[in-house]
Amino acid sequence: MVADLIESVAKIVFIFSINLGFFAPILGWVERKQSAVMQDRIGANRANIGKFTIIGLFHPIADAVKVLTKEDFVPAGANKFFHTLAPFICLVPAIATFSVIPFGGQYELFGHHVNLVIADLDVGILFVFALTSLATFGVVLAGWSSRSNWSLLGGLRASAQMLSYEVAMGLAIIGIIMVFGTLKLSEIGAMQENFLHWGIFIQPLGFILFFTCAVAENKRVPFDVPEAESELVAGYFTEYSGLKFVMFWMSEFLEIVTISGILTTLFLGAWHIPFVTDAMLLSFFQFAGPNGATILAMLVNIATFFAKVIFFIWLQMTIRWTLPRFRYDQVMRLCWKMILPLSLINISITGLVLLLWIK
Amino acid sequence: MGSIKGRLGALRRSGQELLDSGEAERLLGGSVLFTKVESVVNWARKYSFFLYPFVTACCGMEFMSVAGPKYDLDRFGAALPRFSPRQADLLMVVGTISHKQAPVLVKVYNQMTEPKWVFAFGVCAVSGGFYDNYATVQGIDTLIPVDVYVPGCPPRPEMVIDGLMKLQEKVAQERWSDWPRGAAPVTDEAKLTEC
Amino acid sequence: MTQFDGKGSQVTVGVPAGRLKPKRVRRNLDLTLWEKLYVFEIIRGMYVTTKHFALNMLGFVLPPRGKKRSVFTVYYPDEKVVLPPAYRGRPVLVMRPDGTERCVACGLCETACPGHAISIVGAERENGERYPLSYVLDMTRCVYCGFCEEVCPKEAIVMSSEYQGLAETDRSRMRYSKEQLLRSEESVKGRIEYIRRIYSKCNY
Amino acid sequence: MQLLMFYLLGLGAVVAALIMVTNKRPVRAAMSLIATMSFLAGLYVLLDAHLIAALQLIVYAGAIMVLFLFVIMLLNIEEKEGRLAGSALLWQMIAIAVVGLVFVLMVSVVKLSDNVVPLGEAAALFGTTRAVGKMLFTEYLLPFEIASVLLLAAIVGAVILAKRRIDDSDQ
Repeated sequence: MVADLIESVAKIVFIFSINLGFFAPILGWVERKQSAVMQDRIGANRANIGKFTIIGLFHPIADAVKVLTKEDFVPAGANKFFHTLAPFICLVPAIATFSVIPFGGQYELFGHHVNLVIADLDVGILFVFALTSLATFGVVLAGWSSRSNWSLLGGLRASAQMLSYEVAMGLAIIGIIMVFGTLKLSEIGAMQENFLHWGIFIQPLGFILFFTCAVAENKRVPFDVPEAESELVAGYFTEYSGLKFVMFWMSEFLEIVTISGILTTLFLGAWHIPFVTDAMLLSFFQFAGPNGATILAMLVNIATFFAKVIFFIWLQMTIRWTLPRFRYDQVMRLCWKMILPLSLINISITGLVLLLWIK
Repeated sequence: MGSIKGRLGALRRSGQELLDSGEAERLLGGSVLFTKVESVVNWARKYSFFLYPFVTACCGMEFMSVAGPKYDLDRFGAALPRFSPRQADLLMVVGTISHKQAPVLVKVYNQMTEPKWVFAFGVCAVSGGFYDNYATVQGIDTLIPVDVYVPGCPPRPEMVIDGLMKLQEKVAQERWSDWPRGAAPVTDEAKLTEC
Repeated sequence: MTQFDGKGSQVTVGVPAGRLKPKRVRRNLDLTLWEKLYVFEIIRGMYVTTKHFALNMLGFVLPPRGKKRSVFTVYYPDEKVVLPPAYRGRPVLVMRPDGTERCVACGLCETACPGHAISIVGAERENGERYPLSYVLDMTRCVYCGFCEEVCPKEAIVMSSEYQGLAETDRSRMRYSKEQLLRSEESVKGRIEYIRRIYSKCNY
Repeated sequence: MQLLMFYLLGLGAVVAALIMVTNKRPVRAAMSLIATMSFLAGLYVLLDAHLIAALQLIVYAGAIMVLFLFVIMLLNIEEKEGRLAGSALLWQMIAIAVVGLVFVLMVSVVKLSDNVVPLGEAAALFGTTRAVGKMLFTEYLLPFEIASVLLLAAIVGAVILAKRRIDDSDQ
């Protein structure tokens, strides 16, 4: 009982600290610096403490402190309650979603069963969808409560886009769920121990469709029509300033991490290293004794998982700084006329293959 | 209940008065902790300008050049254009401001949240330049308080960076009592358009 | 495109003009089937940006031999670009070796200035030579057009290559007096030679 | 612990529902309805029905309520005075009483038939995706398919309603 409690508290603290303490602040820096490197620039590097600048890592700190001391603004005639509530509604699902994503396998440690996921829900992936659908409300409310035309238009665009892409996203992963026969993310992860059984090889089309939908769901470039600067000032958070504005931003960054986590779990072999099975890892670390070997294997698995997550973050950032923005009708057409039929075709083909060959 | 709300309001008003009159500055200014916090905040502010590019004319090209890879304004932490004035810190007035445009500029300035700074980019924004005529505002400092003037037609990227560093020095020496700055001194729209 | 680094040596940046090949432009705006698939074209675009990313990362970590870095950003306050003499920087007054100005307060530059930035008050020395009692250049109005230099009969006002320290936090400090404008003949020699050459060539 | 959670969630659901019914501002009412849905999802989780809880959030709170909000915002419904007053209130009360009575009847009927609470092997699987899926596609296949036909009819109807009529009188 006590061990269980310690285990879950440790897991929660770990995920929270790595998400809120590492990814959320560092991604702002990554986005700037990566854009700089891709555009042959230097990027932020002059904020210093004494003589140290450590490649611009002080800039996110400066941004954070400045934002905290910025005036908190609520427009006249706005609904103050909902205006304040909206960023929280956006942020909470972004933080909570990571709780169902397994960041490691299952281990026997000191006679205690350790499962490296905060909540190993039977409906895992559906829980993710449920929370992302709640995040829509944050956007809609932000748009509505600001009492500004730009905000309202941005909110409407965002909600329509998020609703549409949620449908397509759900259909895009049905193929992989059919193959693995479970919704539990930890089981899906465990089934990809063999390199050739990784989701990306089984469901390449599903991977592309899901990735596209996930980026669109997060409203990132090239699907950032809800916050399109050239059309809608800043979209649904036009009237937000200071900390509340940054909360929208942080939820966006955390969703990048979450999407990367889901992609890793479903398609890129979760915590497994290619061609290395769990038994091989354990036998490799045999010198450290049974418990030591387990701990080392666990650490290697966690590191592998986060390396893959970081790869996907990098990929999303590259997409963000490569592609131009779609027009709004193109976004909708892509969803309903391309991704939806393609995912239906994917489902039927997967079903046929499962029925005729694998059975 | 009403009385509590009224009392809270009175308390807030008196606090505001204390801040406005500079009394709080006198009371707290001497304390070491306060100045430390102030300097930390100023340090953060000077390396984190979110720009609002109010680009109206040819200087915009030079603005792009200074924001582009060769001179890279991002090195100073000032490369994040926010097109919503609520989120911007630094209003970059880039180009000629005609009298027709003056109310828009003032409105954008008033919409910005505190703390806010203004950067006059190029001679047209600084003084009207050689548009010494009835249609052009003779320097945006007739409308809104300006922090840094960068001359040039258009200014070289180095001049802009010079100006930004001047602004950073200025921000580093600011006190709490400098804020809030409030609305622009000229708010009467009829007055803005007639002259 | 050439660029001058801080030490005055010349570094070539970008593709030399001879090696540039004109790109064939497809006028047909309809997408081909390949482009309609999006995915492959997106991958092609990502390849370009990733190439830049990878090469620049390599340039940061392992700079190529003989070069400082592959990124051509100018670290401005630490590193300055040396400008060619054709560049028109801040106008300066040329000083004779004896410390007096060449200017004879004829007022031609004042007339030619499109921004009315120059205002001169002339006076006469004992030997009958005219000189500007005050020569005020309003830098808030100067547009660096070079008309003053062009019109000056005495080569007394030239466009220097100075561009630093012109930004001010106070507009009143941007009215430059004669003392602030005076520069020795030596420091603007390049520019004077240049204007002689170019103006004679262009038959002014 | 579970009991406490149940009371908290139940209280939240009831309060949110009351706010939803009594509030005259449409957006607030819609938001309280969303809160009610979320509390209900929590109650489902307490009952070990994770699938139902997730579906409740996705379908009701996520999709349908966003559409509600959409309509409210697009139409920009004004905050009007209550339309029901006087004798209408009586009818409301009567309606509530009748519905409540029917509900109580239903519950007692279901309670009397013993087989609602799963026993033995079924209890371990209760609420899992597998169990629900199996039930849906074996025992309740016909209602499931009929429901899908109903949805199809609704979709066709929506398309027909939304489609622009192209006839001579339109030009």
